[in-house]
Amino acid sequence: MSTLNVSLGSLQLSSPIMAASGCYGYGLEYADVANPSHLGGFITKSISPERWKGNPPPRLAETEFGLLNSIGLANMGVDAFIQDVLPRITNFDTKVIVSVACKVMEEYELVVRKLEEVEGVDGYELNISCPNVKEGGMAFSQNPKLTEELVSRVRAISNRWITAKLTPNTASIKSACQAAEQGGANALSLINTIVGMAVDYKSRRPKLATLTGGYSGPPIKPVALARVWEGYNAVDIPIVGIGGIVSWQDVVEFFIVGASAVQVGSALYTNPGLPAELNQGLLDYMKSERIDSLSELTGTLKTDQPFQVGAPV
Amino acid sequence: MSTLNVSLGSLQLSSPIMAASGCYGYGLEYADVANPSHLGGFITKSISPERWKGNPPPRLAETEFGLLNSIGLANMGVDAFIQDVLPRITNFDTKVIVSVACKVMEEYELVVRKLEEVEGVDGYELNISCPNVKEGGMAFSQNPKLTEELVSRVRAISNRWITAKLTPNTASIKSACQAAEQGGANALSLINTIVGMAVDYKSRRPKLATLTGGYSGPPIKPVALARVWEGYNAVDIPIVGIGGIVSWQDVVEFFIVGASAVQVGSALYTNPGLPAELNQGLLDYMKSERIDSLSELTGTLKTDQPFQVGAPV
Amino acid sequence: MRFLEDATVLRNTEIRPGIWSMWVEAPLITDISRPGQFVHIRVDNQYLPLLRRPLSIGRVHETEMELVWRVIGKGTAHLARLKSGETINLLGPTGEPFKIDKSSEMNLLVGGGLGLPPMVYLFEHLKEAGLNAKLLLGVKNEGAIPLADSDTILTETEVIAEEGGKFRHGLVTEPVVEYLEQFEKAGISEHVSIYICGPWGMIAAMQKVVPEGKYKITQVSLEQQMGCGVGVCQGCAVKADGGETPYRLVCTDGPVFDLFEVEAPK
Amino acid sequence: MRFLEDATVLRNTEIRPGIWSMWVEAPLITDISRPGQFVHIRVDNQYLPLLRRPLSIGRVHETEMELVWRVIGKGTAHLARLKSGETINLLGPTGEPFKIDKSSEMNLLVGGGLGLPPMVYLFEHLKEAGLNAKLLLGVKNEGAIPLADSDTILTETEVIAEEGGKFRHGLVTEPVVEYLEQFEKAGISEHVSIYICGPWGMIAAMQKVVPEGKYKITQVSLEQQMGCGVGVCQGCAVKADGGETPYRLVCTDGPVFDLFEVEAPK
Ligand SMILES: Cc1cc2nc3c(=O)[nH]c(=O)nc-3n(C[C@H](O)[C@H](O)[C@H](O)COP(=O)(O)OP(=O)(O)OC[C@H]3O[C@@H](n4cnc5c(N)ncnc54)[C@H](O)[C@@H]3O)c2cc1C
Ligand SMILES: Cc1cc2nc3c(=O)[nH]c(=O)nc-3n(C[C@H](O)[C@H](O)[C@H](O)COP(=O)(O)OP(=O)(O)OC[C@H]3O[C@@H](n4cnc5c(N)ncnc54)[C@H](O)[C@@H]3O)c2cc1C
Ligand SMILES: Cc1cc2nc3c(=O)[nH]c(=O)nc-3n(C[C@H](O)[C@H](O)[C@H](O)COP(=O)(O)O)c2cc1C
Ligand SMILES: Cc1cc2nc3c(=O)[nH]c(=O)nc-3n(C[C@H](O)[C@H](O)[C@H](O)COP(=O)(O)O)c2cc1C
Ligand code: FES
Ligand code: FES
Repeated sequence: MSTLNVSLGSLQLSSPIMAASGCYGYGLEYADVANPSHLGGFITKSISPERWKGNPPPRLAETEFGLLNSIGLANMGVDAFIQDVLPRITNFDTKVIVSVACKVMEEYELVVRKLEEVEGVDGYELNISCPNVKEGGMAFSQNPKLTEELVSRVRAISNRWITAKLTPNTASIKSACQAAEQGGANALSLINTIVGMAVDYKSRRPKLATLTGGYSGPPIKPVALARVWEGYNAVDIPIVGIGGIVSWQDVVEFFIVGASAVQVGSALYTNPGLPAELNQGLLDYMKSERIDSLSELTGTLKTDQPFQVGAPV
Repeated sequence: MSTLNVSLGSLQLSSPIMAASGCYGYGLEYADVANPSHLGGFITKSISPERWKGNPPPRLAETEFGLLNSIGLANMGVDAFIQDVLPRITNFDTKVIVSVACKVMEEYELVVRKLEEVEGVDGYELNISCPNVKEGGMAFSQNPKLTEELVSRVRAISNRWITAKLTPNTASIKSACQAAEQGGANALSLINTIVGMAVDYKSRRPKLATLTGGYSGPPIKPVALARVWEGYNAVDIPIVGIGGIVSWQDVVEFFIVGASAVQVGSALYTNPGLPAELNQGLLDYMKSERIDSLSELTGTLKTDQPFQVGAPV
Repeated sequence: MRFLEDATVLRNTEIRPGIWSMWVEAPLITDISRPGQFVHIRVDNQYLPLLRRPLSIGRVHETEMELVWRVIGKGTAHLARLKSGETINLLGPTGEPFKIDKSSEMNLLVGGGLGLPPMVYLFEHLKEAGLNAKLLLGVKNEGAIPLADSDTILTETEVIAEEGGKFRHGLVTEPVVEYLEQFEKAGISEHVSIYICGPWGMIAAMQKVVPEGKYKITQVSLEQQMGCGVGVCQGCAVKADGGETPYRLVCTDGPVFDLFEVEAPK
Repeated sequence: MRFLEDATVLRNTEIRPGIWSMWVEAPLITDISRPGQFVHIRVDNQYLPLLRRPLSIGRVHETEMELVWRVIGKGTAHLARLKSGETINLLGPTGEPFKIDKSSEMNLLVGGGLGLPPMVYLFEHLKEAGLNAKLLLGVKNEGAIPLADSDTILTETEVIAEEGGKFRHGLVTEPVVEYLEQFEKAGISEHVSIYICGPWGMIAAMQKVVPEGKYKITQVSLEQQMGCGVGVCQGCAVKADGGETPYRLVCTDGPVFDLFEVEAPK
């Protein structure tokens, strides 16, 4: 009997499909059009110590095949989340992973401490791909030392499941992966968006008010697959693959290069029913391939090549 | 009167459109189907001290919207280039820029010394985005110190025009840009390919024998635009924009974010006549916008925002 | 309450050069939709273009809904290729509808170009409820009127064309000013409601000619690049007062805002 | 010498389930093309798919050329949608043709599945030159024969089907072995030329049953993922002896190689 159940260390999911942070809101918004139980879990919009207003508009620009965003982590803040949202989603038949994004380490601790006091949170995704104000806007995860320190400080205050979400905007993701593992992360989420930009050639204006933004959607899949493979070869904790997923075949590809679960992001905007479609596609595939559990697929890439750093152009 | 002439410091081009390294061979291959004079210049396939056999096949994988390659810098080597190719392309009405790619600094010097002895070379593109064997496969340009040293060592033996081609696979391209400028580069070529990967979900085999490869084509344009803008804000030397160009509008976008010329790459495989089409499109555009010289466009992005590091997700 | 509904295309016609009107059968959405709301349309099953496209709900007749759009780029061009009998996935109704006050003695509806469709919906809705309404439309020229010549509602629409032709020449704010003077003279200003949908230029002009605080309702419908359409992505922010931050979301706080809350982008 | 030529589609027919035959008018390319060469086809003007697709030149009649393909993915599906009168951009003729030796007393042509089209071109070419040739085709079943039932050449083709049916049952190497024995008995082996185009499995089998060095010509046509098609990108390398490195390019060194030079991928 094929089952969609997967486990990410201490976290058990009824489906390998999760919703990516920023692409499923706080869990309520899509509930009337798509049943959340099709998701193994969802990651909330990244939450900060207070309400953040986000960046000035325009914040979105569609490109030829993908999407650029510069939302600026606009969110309601941890208190509003605990009071107004959490009580309404705890009955959902899916895991609730709270994404946390802050500007300095102390704030991560503060947000997690508050969330530790309430029920209904199944784990945290530390969004350490966001700019770190103390380090002049470099992402935490671009610095392995900071990565390890941050993860271990959060680990010290929580026994819940923790995943660290890393940026692909680095030469090699290996050291950040190892630093997060070292710090005590239960899993890694790879990848966040890629720095990109779009301009309107007619008006000569940038399409995003902040000029650059995060690139997501189908065109980033090849980059994400490479990063997942790099991460898989660097650590022993499970990896959650993210980037450009729109089909069950994409999901299988992420598993083959080392993922133990995946997140769907931008595609949800277009197709909120995607998780259900992916589950069905995966089940059919597993039956025809006689696969009982998707964990049999993880890292099954047929190769004797080690991971290579850099593009061997 | 609108003119397509542009200047890249000491290098004068009759068109802003150049052919990117690896996408126009040694200049001879496309000559019978597309007149080289439509190009301001072309960059040869990267050339090394000896013939390099390249990576095992398969070396190419088409993705949903782009291309992955792991050619491994297969090329005929500098001696064969000087003997067999150069005499046959010097009469072309376009600039010949020789791309040089080596594994250690001494080899760059060696190749350039040999080329210094012959006529018909209008400049060099130092492909320092390729793996540096001494540094465990990290690209030279991922290390600003190596970048500066390499460029200045080549500068010391040549008065010809030199551009440094940098990899986008870094957290920030700024320091590499500044290092190349410091080392004496006349221009920068941004960007080389992005690390990517593809697998066949049916066979579970990697689509490239080397597993990862370089991602190119239209899906990388947003990443390239961001890197050109970053470079433009970091240095005073001209920037040659590269990445995903298929239309004259794309060219105008690259100029707006800071390019002074561009290179077309993968799209040439599909459309060897692209340079002529781009020239015509640009001329029509310049006439309708009353632009005399494309240099008027460079860096004209309408914004008061500084460059931001990292995706402000 | 929203639905993901596969609507059936009933007819799809180019009513002016580059302007299309499509009637679709969408019982779930039409049943609960209100003027000012929109649908978020999946134009392609291959995620090309990646995102849905928002279009205002135009006229609604029982289970049928009209969408009217100008072909701009990939998404709207895709829509123009749809044939009767094909289906298209709609997410809707999305957004907050126009506030309607039954005690309004007069409702002044001002559409600019492709801002007309929601105004037509509102107009028909008000008429059905037995309320007074005037429908003004500002366009560049006849070719930009988002109504077919055969549309009976065209006879009830006061068209003001920048290029004149057989219509009143000028900008739509001119008759607006005249009407506002009439209402003032008749002493009914505070019982008048004003609704606007059009480009930013028109909105800014309306902010100048309409005195703040004098009328019962002064609402405007805005556009912004959208991702999700349901408040998830935080992408469709505009600068607008009245929320907890300087930004509000077009897809859920709007698309309808108070005329004096909103600020034109620079 | 190569051309970039806009060819006009004359007819495009599905000759077997999923297998298409298209005749195009391409005077420049047909004028100089030779059996074994291919054309590199721009299937879409929007760079979607990004790359051209290589197809062997099938039959050539004056200015007309046949392309026969199986629909595999995006590119070949695009081609199947082309209608008569439409144009399509071809880069060609590309690649090295089969070596032909007029003194060959017998030419044995072995096609496997979609490897047949270049064999048909070669067969007609040899016949026109007054040379002896036998055309063998190995397929899974009747549905995989890349010829229409009405094709006269089908009557001259010895079809061997893995699933039998109305054809000889088995693998194409079996009659090959029989023929080679006949040639041996007739003492003409060294005046026989052998040409092969088919999947790697068939090529490997042929490498086993054909003794090296015994025949005049033993050539095989290979496929590899292509970028440029003209030797620019170095992308279409295969492992093959005879060059300056262990790799040779299918687009310019090939697609035709000596049977014993090439090595099947692992
Ligand atoms: C609430 C709302 C209601 C709308 N109602 C109508 C209507 O009834 N009739 C009509 O003709 N148009 C309407 N629009 C505008 C319409 O959505 C755009 O014209 C359309 O999305 C353009 O898509 P495209 O693919 O053709 O253009 P492209 O230029 O290819 O679009 C590129 C990107 O920009 C976005 N975009 C382009 N123009 C706009 C715009 N004005 N507003 C928001 N996003 C835009 C697209 O959604 C897409 O993501 C409405 C917009 C909103 C937000
Ligand atoms: C010299 C040469 C001659 C050929 N002649 C014929 C012919 O006459 N008839 C025929 O049916 N097929 C022929 N092929 C194979 C044909 O090119 C592929 O089937 C076709 O490219 C598949 O493209 P697609 O977009 O439909 O498939 P997709 O699966 O979408 O292709 C994805 C990518 O893989 C490449 N690819 C897939 N299969 C092959 C293959 N077998 N060889 C090379 N690249 C491949 C495509 O070009 C594309 O870049 C030939 C190949 C070569 C190299
Ligand atoms: C509009 C938008 C908002 C996002 N917000 C967040 C966020 O708050 N926190 C986060 O970790 N990732 C955020 N992301 C990144 C996604 O979670 C995901 O990593 C990325 O979009 C790649 O996946 P995709 O290609 O499937 O979209 C956001 C993405 C988009 C498009
Ligand atoms: C098959 C292939 C081979 C390439 N070889 C080289 C090379 O030898 N040297 C180099 O600097 N860049 C090489 N490149 C990178 C291109 O020059 C260019 O930077 C890249 O393809 C991005 O441009 P594009 O998106 O227009 O293709 C190669 C690219 C491709 C696709
Ligand atoms: S479109 Fe996503 S929040 Fe409005
Ligand atoms: S396809 Fe480019 S070298 Fe052969």
